[in-house]
Amino acid sequence: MPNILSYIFVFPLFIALLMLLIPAQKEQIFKSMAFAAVSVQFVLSVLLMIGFDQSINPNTWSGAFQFVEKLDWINLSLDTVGNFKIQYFLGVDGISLPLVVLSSFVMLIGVVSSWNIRKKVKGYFILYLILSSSIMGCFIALDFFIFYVCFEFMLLPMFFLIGIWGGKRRSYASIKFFLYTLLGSLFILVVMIMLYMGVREEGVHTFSLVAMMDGNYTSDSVLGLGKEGTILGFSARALAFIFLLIGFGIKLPSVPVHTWLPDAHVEAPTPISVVLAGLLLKVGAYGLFRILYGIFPDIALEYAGLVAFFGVVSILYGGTNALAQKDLKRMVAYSSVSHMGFVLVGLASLTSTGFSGALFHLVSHGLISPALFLIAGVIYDRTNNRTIDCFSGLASKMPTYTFFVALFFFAGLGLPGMSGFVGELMVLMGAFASNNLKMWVGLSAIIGIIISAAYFLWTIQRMFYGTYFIRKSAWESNMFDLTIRERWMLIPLAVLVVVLGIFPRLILDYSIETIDFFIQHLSNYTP
Amino acid sequence: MLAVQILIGLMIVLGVGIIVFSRNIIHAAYALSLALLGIAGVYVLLNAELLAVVQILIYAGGVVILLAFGVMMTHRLRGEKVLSGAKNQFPAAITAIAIFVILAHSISETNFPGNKVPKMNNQVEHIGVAFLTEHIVAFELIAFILLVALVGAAYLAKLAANE
Amino acid sequence: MNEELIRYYLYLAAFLFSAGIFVVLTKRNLIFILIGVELLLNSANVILATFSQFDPQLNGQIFAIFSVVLTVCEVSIALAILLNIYRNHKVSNLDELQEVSNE
Amino acid sequence: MSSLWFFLIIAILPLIGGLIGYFSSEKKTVFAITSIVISFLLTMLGIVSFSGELFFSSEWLNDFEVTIFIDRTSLLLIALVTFISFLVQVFSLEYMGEDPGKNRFYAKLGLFVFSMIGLLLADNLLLLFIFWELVGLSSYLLIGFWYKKKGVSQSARMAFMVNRVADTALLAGILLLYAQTKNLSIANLSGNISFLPSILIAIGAFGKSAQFPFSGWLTKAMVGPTPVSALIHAATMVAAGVYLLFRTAPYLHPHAMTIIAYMGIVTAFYGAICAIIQYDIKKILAYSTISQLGYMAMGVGVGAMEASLFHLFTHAFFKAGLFLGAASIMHFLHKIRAKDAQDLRFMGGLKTRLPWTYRSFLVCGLALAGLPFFSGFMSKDGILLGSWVFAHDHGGWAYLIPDLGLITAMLTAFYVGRMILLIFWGEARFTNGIAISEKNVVSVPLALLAMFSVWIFHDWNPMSHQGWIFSLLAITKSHESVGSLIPYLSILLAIAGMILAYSLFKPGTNYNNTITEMNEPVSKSVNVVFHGFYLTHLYENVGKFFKSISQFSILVDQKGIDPLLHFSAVSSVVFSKVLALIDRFIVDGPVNLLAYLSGYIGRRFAGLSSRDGQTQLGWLLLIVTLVLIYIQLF
Amino acid sequence: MKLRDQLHDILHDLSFIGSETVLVLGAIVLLVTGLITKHRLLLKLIFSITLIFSFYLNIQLVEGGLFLSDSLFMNAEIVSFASLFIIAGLSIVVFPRKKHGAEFYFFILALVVGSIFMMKANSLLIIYLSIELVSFVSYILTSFSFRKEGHEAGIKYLLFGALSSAIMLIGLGLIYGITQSFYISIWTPELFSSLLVQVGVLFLVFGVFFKCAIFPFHMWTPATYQSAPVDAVALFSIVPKLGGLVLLKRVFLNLAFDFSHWLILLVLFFGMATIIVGTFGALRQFNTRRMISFGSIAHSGFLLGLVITPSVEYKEAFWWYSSAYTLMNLAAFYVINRYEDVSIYTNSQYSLSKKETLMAGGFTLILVSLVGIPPLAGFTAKLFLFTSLWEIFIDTGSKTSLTYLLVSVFATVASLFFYMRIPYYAFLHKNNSSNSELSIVFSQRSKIIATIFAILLLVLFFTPKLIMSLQSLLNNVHE
Repeated sequence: MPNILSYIFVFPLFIALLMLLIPAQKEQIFKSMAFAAVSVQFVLSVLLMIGFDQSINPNTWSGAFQFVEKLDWINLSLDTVGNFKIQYFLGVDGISLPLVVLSSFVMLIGVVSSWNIRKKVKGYFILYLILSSSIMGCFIALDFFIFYVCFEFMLLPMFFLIGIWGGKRRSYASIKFFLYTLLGSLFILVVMIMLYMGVREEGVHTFSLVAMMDGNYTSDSVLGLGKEGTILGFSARALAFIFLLIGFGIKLPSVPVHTWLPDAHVEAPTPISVVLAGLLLKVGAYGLFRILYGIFPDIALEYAGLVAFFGVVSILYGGTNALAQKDLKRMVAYSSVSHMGFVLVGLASLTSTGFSGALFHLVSHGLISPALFLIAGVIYDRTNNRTIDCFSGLASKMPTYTFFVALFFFAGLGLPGMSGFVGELMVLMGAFASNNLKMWVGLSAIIGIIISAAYFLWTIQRMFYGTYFIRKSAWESNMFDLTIRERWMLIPLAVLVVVLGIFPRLILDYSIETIDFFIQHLSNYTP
Repeated sequence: MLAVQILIGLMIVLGVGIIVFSRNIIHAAYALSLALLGIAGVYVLLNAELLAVVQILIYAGGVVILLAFGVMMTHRLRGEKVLSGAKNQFPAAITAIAIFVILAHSISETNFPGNKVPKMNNQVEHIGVAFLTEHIVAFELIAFILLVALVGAAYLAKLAANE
Repeated sequence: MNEELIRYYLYLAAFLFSAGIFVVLTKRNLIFILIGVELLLNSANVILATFSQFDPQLNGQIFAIFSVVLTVCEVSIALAILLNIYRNHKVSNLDELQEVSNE
Repeated sequence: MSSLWFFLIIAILPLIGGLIGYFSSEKKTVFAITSIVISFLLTMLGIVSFSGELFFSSEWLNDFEVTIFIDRTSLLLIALVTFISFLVQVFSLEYMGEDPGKNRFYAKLGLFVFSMIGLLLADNLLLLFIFWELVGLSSYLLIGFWYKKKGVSQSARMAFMVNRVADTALLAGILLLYAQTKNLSIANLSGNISFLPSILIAIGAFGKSAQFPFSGWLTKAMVGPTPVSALIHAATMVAAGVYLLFRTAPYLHPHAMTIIAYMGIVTAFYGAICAIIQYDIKKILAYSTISQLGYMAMGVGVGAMEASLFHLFTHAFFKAGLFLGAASIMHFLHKIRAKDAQDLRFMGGLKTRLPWTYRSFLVCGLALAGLPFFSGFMSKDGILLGSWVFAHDHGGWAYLIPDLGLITAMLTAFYVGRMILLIFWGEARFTNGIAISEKNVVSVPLALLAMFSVWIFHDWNPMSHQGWIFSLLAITKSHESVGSLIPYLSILLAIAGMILAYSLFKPGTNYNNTITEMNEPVSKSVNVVFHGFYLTHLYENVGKFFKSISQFSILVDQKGIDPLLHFSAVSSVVFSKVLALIDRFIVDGPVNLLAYLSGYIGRRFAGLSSRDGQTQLGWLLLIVTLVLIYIQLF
Repeated sequence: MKLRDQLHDILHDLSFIGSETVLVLGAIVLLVTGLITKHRLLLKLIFSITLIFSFYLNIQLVEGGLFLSDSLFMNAEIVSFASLFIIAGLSIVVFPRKKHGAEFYFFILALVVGSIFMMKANSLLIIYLSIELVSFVSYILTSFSFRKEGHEAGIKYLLFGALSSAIMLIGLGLIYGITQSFYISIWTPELFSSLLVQVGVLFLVFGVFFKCAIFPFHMWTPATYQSAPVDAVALFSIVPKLGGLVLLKRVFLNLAFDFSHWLILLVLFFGMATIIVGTFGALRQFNTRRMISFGSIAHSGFLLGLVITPSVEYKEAFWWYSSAYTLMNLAAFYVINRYEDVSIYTNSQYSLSKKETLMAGGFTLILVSLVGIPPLAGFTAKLFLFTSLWEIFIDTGSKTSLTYLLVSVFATVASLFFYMRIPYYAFLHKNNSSNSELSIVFSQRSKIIATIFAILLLVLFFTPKLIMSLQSLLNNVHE
């Protein structure tokens, strides 16, 4: 199917445009349309997965991508400076493909969980579909400009989705979210411009990520490899690396720039939390993969310890914070911080295993954390309350719910046999085996496993075991077990979590060739 | 010659001095006309007769009368003096003196090129031709500006009268 | 006239300029401030006229004439606005005007 | 390949059986039992038909293979696991008969058996770790089976957390090993593992096998259903640590081995001491298990791996028998609504009420006590002999190991005697209720387990410390040359212990006196022992320490933290509170400060524009003047 | 040459200023028509026809003759900007205007003419006259509102203007004195070695700063923008500002200073100060117009960075930013106008308009574009700005331009704080006030126009060629 990526990218947007024309009263239509749009997206991405050739063993980055679509989008002639050229350049490789499929899947779950949105349905689903397109755009863009545009444009729908459909302190949360991420993306913007000015393809400045990763620097670029000269005491490349680290670190999020996340999560409506945790964080991580490590491998080698340090701090700090939380959703949010720390550690290891592990961990977390937020949403739907202390002994009243909670909590704490374990394991294997990291990285990161067990189990103990108790008797009538819809959201996630935990190569096989090439590419820069 | 120069200088300094130190607006307006006349004298000394004439006609005759009208229209003149208070005198004085010193310093530091051209007999004709040739655009432009100012002033005054 | 004398004219202009600034900054009455503005503009005209001596084209003088005309326009507009203000607020001081319109 | 499937079926059948039972509408247990029987029979078939070793590998992750290795040892242990769990499941038909969550129980048991078999099959340390964790999970689930009961979930969590800490160490050890050798297959291990991974692996084993100081969780785990305790916390799962040590011992760093030996004997002694004065029947058995596991670990540490494995094997039978016996007793007392179903002080005279239970309990107890003609004697002797050899080789402090071992043997005999006397002899100290007879589902498993605690099933020679299991494993090893006195010494000590117990607790003694004396401990030291050296409180004290440090921050917080003295989590909770404060003030601080500053500057500049026009002009001119001055000067 | 020949040549050359002539004549016709009839549509028609005809002549233009080319300067860029001004002027008709139509449009035309002359000026005299023309029109228009504070703003504006023009006039005099010529095209760097003439140039630059609202000559902006009629403000914020910047650009090109010359550094410093003052000043504003006015001050600062460049290379970026800025400001002020029609003046009042999602949504897009977030034209503009600054840094190694870049980036972040305030109130803020039943309804027409503006901003992002091709079209006509 030619241009399949474009279809994936544009289709939800197209449906969103169609929705604009439909009067706002017909709420059911919007739900069905959104569901259809995301389903089509999902089917297309599955087709993409089927059509993907796992065996391609690239020699350069330009050879690594499949389903490439390349058109000149903007080609301005700027007299003496040359051409200002932006390409419509899409493609997937082993790193982005799993994330593409993941995001279409999570978006689908998100639509289902949006089913009981009552307020301003039209606006909600239009924004949701725009969000879907822009997330997808981030994963498939091979032109930095398109990536950046999608990266930025996620903010607006997210801002409104949190700000209008969110909880009590929603406006605070949405603004905090917006400011933090905008700050981050401006750092990225600066580097983007530096790169654009420094990289040429066929004699023209280009935003092409592929050219950037292949290192086609012009001779006068300050970003060229091994350039002398410093800005503020750093070489230009190191500075760019740090800027990108901050930019994507905010999105990831990594301690100490994580504070937007708990607030945003707590105030966001359930489906948006699902998308936020499942996908938005992945976009930050994907940026680290594709841009930070793809373009600056030499600095990545140099600064591996720094990245690992932030990773370890995120793991431990996020974990201990999760332990102290009283709000279920907030706890899950902090656990996300902790989990994303593993991604940083995996990247910092600069080994094939570590990279695969980080990628796998992204996919796995992309399945587990939406489920955890759905779980928090279930109790919130019934009682408008998520405080852990308000509930006890729910297992006797809601056995199916408890089953899923236990399943996903154990997945979250990295129990073998579930996908969470594989990611953490591979990351740790990478960290221990890496030549670039000292042993303390692995030893400290592994403590995160203990902490995650502590907060998940403690939560189970407090909320689900013991004698049945709820804080307000008024909730009693709502304390029914999972509905059919809720079950059908959780079951696919549960199945995938278990299947991927047992057969991780279902994902890993797609990415291994790309990652091997990546590592081999990295090793060229070893001093 | 020197005496004339000194006289003119004194006129200006006196006029400006009154403006600066007086609180009475009417006095200031008269002092202004004094200073303007002095400046017209300077123009004569600088071989710019036409300018001097314009200065006297328009400024001394026009602007000052306009100002006087302004005073009369905006104040009840009968019986009381039209006084204006002053504020920020000290900082303003510092600023003014500083600017004077700086300008004077730059002037004294600069060497002025060229030679003085001899006085022209047909100055008015020359200027008239220049208006219509070299400065035709400016000439047209100022005509339009006059129109704009006229319409504007009239319209605003009319608005004021209507309300 | 020798070269040195030029400087004195320029000093005169500088004097007018500073005096104008002082007036503009200190006086409360709007008409008084306008008088200060006149001083400022005259100082510029003096400069133009001074330099005009060196110019066979007499451009400086021409410029000064234009400038004088513009000054008139400016004053007339200012007075029109002033009139408006006076009609509306019965004040002619800038301070009072600010107080009035802040209410 | 087909043989691989054969073993996979053995492993997965119990799980499938349990799950079918769980999802079937009528809560049937027959599936679970049937599947485990098939599994057992298949294993026996395997033992009979296989003689060599089997090795399978599969690429699980890219460039990373997981391997399965099957030899006689693993097959034998699988047979043990399936057999005992079969007996336990049968027993549970009665014991759990009226529980509404019966099918859930069987499903969890199925999960456990599956994981345990997986653990035994695994060769790759990582695969082993995976099942290791799953075993821990099923233990957690089963301990927390009666989740509504107070304190149960807490105990379950504590058990899991202690295990998790140790497991993490194990994982770290495995990963370090991988980083150093790029090999995780035990079968392919060679040479010495360096110290750090060795000790980390050992810590992992300590956690699972409840070695001091991780032993606290095992006593807590006793809140689970007693058949579960029999299967998991006595016979099989806790032995997994020993199994791991057995497998890896030849490659471990010598220092690590020495540490294992010392820790083992400390644990053994500790368990025995604590067991002496307990009243709770399950607690006694739990401490006794700890003590026996200490023996096993010590055995590995001193190099008598085979003896340890043998002890593991024999211990599984008699300890399962004891636990099931205890379960039977408790079930009985529960049925007749006695005051407390677990307290020795409210038992007595059960000999006649529960004859089959008594008989089996006696046999298993004597095996535990290490009297000749019972299995326990044979295997324990092997370990003691090994330790003697070890001490002989090392000299000095190493003699502490066999010495303490022998003392422990005496203590063991003493508490066994005490337990049996208090439970079965004398007169009943409970209010008599309806007489209930033992059912076959109870007595048959008990009898079977007791039967396997007799010497004859292990070796013809009652004094031998090498069962035919050794020949089955094709191991020949002998310590006969030295320390031949050891068996006799241990017999003597055991008998002495028994006599001591009889003299203190013989029927007709004033139980009340003894009991009261024990009930209100005369001295603090007794109390310490009674509470297992406060091991479970240790963590709480650590937490309190942290809490006192952070009192200040709590005061700041003004909210006051509930006295949530949960395990070591407390320290973390307090710590996290502090972190949360840091989060609010330090991390968010700059952002807020920035917002405030920008607001302040904004006010200033807005003020500049809204103030009076002439002042603004003044500012403007001031700036112009400054610029001019700048020009003049530079 | 004989006078007669000269006059003949001049007559011939008049086609050179055909478009301006048309504007002036149209203005006069409009004024006269206004005396006869108050028919709004007719007035708008004349206004539009004048502008369209002028536009036509503007792009049809041929190279100027000898005489005029002394006083006026012309290149493709200036023609493009003139077209932009004309278009901006033309778009004023979408603003509703009930009273004083004829005079108002007359002054608008005068403003456009003045700005075009300002850009084209080659002679110091024309610079002065055109700036004064623009200033006079602005003073008048500021008082043209029917609010009382308009007069105050007008008189203050006038005072600032008078002071600035006096300063500039002195500067012009000094320059004239040293160079002995009016024409900036003959400037050479050597002429500017002496101190006095440097002061002169500085004063000239200050005079232009006043028109562009650049620190420290920005102080008149908020009051003026707040009280002048919105349609006038929309034009104030665009036409004179851009005209002044184009002029400034030419001045600096002719000066041909080295990039590290102190004057350039000083101007860049003022540019940064402008950005900072504009951004931080806006943070505390609760009146929407004042807020936007501070925002536009910051935008002047951004634009100034593109003007003061060592070479012509960055004119595309400047052109793009200007066009986008024009569109954004027109759009923003149009929407503000619509809101003010229903009495929303302060930011917090936007919470009253919860029902009008389309209008508020459109406004949000426009504001977001002003911040510079994709996918809106404002982002592309910022992108060009940052790119150019970076390129300058690479080319010259000037730390100042790097600082400028950083200041711009951070100001962009900070600008979010205030621009997003309106969407915050319009969408997120809970409306606690008692008059929540006050329902706001916008006419279909204003909704459509606002939507068109927002869509244009989107379209320009996706097809930035559009603006460039407009310019190249104009260029082609000339060549």
